[in-house]
Amino acid sequence: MNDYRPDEMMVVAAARLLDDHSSCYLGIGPATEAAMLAQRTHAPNLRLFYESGCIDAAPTTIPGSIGDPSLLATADVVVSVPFMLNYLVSAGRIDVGAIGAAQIDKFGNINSSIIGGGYRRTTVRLAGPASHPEVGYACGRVHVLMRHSPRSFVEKVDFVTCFGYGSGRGERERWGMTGGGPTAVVTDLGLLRPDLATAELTLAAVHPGVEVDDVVAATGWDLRVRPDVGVFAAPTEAELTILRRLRRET
Amino acid sequence: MNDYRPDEMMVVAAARLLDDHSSCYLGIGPATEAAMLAQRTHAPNLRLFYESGCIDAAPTTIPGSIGDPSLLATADVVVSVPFMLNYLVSAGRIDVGAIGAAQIDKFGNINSSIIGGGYRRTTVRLAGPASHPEVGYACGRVHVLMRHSPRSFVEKVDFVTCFGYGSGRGERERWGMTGGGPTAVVTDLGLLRPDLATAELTLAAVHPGVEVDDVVAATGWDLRVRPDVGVFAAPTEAELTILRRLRRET
Amino acid sequence: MKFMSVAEGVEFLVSDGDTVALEGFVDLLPMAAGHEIIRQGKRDLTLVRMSIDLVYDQLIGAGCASTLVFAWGGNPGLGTLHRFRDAVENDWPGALEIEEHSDAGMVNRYSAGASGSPFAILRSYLGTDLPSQSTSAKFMTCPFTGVEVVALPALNPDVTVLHAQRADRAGNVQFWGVRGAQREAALAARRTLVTVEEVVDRLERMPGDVVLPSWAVDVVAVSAGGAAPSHVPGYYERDGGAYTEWGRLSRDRAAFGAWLTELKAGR
Amino acid sequence: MKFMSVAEGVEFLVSDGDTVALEGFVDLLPMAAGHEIIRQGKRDLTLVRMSIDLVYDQLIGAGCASTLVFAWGGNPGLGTLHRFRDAVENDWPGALEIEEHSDAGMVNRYSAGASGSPFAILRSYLGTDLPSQSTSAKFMTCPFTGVEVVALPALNPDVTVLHAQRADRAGNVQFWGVRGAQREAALAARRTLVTVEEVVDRLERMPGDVVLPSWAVDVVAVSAGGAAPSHVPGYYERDGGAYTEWGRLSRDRAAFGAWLTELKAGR
Repeated sequence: MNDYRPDEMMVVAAARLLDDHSSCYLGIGPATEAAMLAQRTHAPNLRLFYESGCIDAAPTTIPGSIGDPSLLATADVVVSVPFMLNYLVSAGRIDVGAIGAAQIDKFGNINSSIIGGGYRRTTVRLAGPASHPEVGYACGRVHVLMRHSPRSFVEKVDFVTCFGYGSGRGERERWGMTGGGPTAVVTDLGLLRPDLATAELTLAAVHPGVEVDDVVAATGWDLRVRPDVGVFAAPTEAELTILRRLRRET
Repeated sequence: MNDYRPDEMMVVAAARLLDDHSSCYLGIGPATEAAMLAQRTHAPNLRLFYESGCIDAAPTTIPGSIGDPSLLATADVVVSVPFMLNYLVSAGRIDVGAIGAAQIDKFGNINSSIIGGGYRRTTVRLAGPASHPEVGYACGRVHVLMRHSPRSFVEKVDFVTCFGYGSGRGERERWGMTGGGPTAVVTDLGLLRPDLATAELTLAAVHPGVEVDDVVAATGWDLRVRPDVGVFAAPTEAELTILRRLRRET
Repeated sequence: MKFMSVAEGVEFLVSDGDTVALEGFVDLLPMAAGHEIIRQGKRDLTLVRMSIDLVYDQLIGAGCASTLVFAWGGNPGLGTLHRFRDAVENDWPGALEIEEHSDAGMVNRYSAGASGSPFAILRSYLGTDLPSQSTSAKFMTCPFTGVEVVALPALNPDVTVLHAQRADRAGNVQFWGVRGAQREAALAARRTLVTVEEVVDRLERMPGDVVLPSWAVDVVAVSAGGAAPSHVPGYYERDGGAYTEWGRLSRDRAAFGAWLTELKAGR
Repeated sequence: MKFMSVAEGVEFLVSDGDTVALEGFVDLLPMAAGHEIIRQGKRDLTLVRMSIDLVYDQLIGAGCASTLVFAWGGNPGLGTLHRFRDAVENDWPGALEIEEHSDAGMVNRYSAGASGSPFAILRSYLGTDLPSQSTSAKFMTCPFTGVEVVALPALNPDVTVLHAQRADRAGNVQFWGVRGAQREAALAARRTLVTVEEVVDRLERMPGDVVLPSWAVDVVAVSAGGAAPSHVPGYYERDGGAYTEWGRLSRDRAAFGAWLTELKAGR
C-alpha cells in the first residue's frame, strides 16, 4: 500500500521501536501517537508516563496537552509534578524518554531554546528545556522524533538543552550519567542511531521509497551511512488504520 | 494554696510563657501539658504542631505519643512528616519549640544522645536528636522543660544535639541561624533565661517557696542570679483544676 | 490571612520590582490575578514560573516584567508565545532578561526556598548549556562520591499567586487536579495571594487534593472563573478555543495593543 | 512485583550484610517482617530507620545488626529501648556501630536517594556535634550566599520494608495514617518488601493516602495484624499494653532470651 504520508511513516517507525512492558515518558504529538499505536499493535503493556504526574495513562483519544483529561482521568495514579520529576524521571525509573526537538547535532545533543544570534536577543526564541535535561541525563534511552532538514540536523546545536553524547563516546560516562542517551532518532526519512565506537549519529535505516542520498542531503553534517543500512517495512494496513482512526477520533 | 507539686508548678510556669496565637511545635509530656493548659487559660488560640504532621491539633486528653489519635483525629490538617520537618520546622515557620532534654549547659546547648564515657560505648545511651537540631536551628524560640539537678545542668554538655548559644552570644548569628535559641528553661525550681550580653543562662525567677540558693545548688555550673530575680505566682485554683482534670482524664 | 477583592489583593501584596511567581501547571492558571497586575500597571517585575503560558505572555507584552525565570514557555499544544518571543528577540515592549532552568531545577529551587535551604543540587544540568548562561547555576563536587553536581540557589518569591478551587472561612485553601509547583512556590514565598472559585464553610477533603493552611496564605480573593480559559477540575473545562484565539491575536503587536487597551479599560 | 509469604519475601530480598530500612513512623510498624528477619537469623545488617522502636530493639537484641543508622530510639511515650542501650553501652550481644542523624537528616537522605542525587544539604546540623561523630556529614559552603551548610550522603537501602493497609492484585500499595519517611525510603531502595493487611480488587482512594505504584514494590506479603502492636488506621488500634510489656521484658537479658527462643520456635 502506498497511500501513507511521511509523517505517518515516522510515527509507525517510532512505534515499532517501543518494546512491550517498557515505561515511556512522553511528549505530546508524534511521541504520544507512536506510544498509543504501539499499545494497539505489538506492545499492549507499554506504560505511558507524563510530566503532569500521570502514571500508566491509558488515553483513548490523542491528548492535546499533558494536562488533557484523556491522560488524567485514565492514569492509574496521578502523582505531583515534583514527584514525577524527582522520583521518577531524575531517578532513572523511566526506560524510554520520547521527545521532539527543534535542533539536533551529530552527537545527538538537542536544542529547544534558541536558534541563531547570541543567547541574549537570539534570532528565534524557542520554548526552552522543560524536563529535557532530566530526560537526557536519566532516561534509560531517549527516542527523538523530528522532521529531517539541514537546518534542524546540524553539526553543532546552538544551545544544549538535552545532553546527547556531547562530543563523542565516553562523555556520558565521564559525567556519570545514568541514562543511555539518544539511541534512536526517528524522522520522516528514516532512523539515525549512534555509532557504537564514536557515538556519532549514523543512518541506520530509511523509510520505504526514501533514498539514502535524500537523507544525506537533508542532514546538515556529513552523515555517515551504516554499511548495513536497512529499509523499514511500509506501514501495515492495521498500523495505518489504527493511527488514522486515532487521529480522526481526536 | 499549697497543695501542688513541683512538677505541677513547672507545667503551670511553662504554660504562662506561651503567648496566645503563637504556633508551638511540641514534645510529648510536660511541654504538651503546658500547651494544653495555656489553651484553656490565657491562650485559647495557641496552635499545636507535632512531628507526626499534625497542624492545629486540638487534643482533649493528654496524648501519650505524637501519633496519638487525640492529635491525629483533631488536627486541622495532617501533613507528611517530611513536609512538617522541611517546610514548617526547618523553614522557621514555628514560633516556639517546646522540648524536654536530658542535659543542658551554661549556654543552653542541649544533649539528648549520650551521658558519660566516649561517644562510642558511652555510659548512658539516650534516645538521640530526633528533630531537636531543626528546632534549635529554626524555631523562633526554644522553651526547654526539665527537672533541675546538678547532673543535668552542667558546665558543658557531653554532646550537642540541639544548639543553644554555643559558647556565648553572637555564635548563632555567626552561623546564620534563623531561630532565637533557648530563651526560657523552665524547671521544677524556677526559670533560667539567657543573659542579654553573654547568653549565659541565668536565674530569672524561682517558684514560690523555692530559695535562690536551692536553685544554685541544683545547678552544675556557677549559676548567676539576675539582680531582678522574680518569684512566680503559685498556681491558681483554675490552673490546678484544669491540669489535674486533664491528667485524670487521660 | 485577609479576604480581599483580587484588585485589593494585588495592590496590597505586589509592588514594582518584586519577584512574583504566578504558579499553576496546565490547570489552575491564575489568570484573573495576572490581569489585575496588568491593570494596575506593575513594572519591573521578575516573573518566575516553571512553565509559562498565556498569562505570562500577556504580562510580558504589557511590559510588567524586566526579568523572566522559567523552564518552558509555550501555548500548550499549539506552539509559540508571541509576546514572549517578541520580547526576547526584539526587546519589545522592552528588554527582558531571561534566566532559564529545567522543570526539575525550578521545582527544587522552590523546594529549597520552602525548606530554608540556601540552594538545591541536581545532576541533570550536567553537559547542558544551562549553567553557562546563568549566574544561578554553579558546579560543585559531591564530598562523598566526588561526582559533579550543579547547585541552584533557593527561589523565594516576594509574592506567589495561585488559583485554587476553594477556601474555607478561616482561609485554608484547597486545590486538586494537576499538582505542579504550587505548594512549594507558596511555601517559599514571602507573601501569597490565592484566588478561589468559592468560599465554603468546610473543605471536604478528597483524594489527591492539597490543602494550604491559612498561615501560608496572606490574601484570599474570590474570583469565580478566575483561571479561565484553563481547566479547573470540578468547576470548568479548558476552553481550547481561547488558547487558539490567543495564538492568533498575540501574533500582531497592534492586535495585542487593542486587547491590552480593552483589558485596562476594565472589560 | 510478586506475591509471597512474609517468610518467602524476607528470604528472597534480604541477605546478610544488607542495608535494610524497616520504615514507618509511630503507625504501621513492620513487625511481622522484622520477626521473620530474626527467625531467619540474618546477620551483619546495617539497620536504617528515622525513628526506631520495638522492632529494632528486637532485631538488635537478636544480633541481626552490626550498624544502626537512626535519629531517635525509644519506646514511644515510655522511655528506653533496653536492647538498643545494652548493645551501645555493653556491646551485647555484639558491637553495634551507630551513625546518628536528625529526623530531617534522615528524611532528606532518603529523598536524595529517591531522586538520584548523591547528597542532601541542610543547615540544622550547624553547631551540633552530629557532624563530628559521623563520616556521613560534611561541611560545605553555599556557592551563592557563602553560608555554611552540612551535606549528607544519599541513603539508598538495599531493602526497604514497609507495612501498609492494603494492596490491589497488581501490587499497587496503599497506606494512610502518619506518613513518615516510608514513601521516600521505598523509592530510594534497591528492593522493597511490603506487608499488607489485605489484598483487594480495587484500591479505593482516600484523602491523605499514599499509593506506591507496583513497580516500586518487589514483594507484597499478606500479613493481617503484621504491624501489631502499633496502630494501623482502619484496621486496629495501638496496643499500649504490649509496649509497656516490652519495656518490662526487654530490661532483662534472660527474659529477652526466652522471648527470642519462643519467637524462633515459631510461636
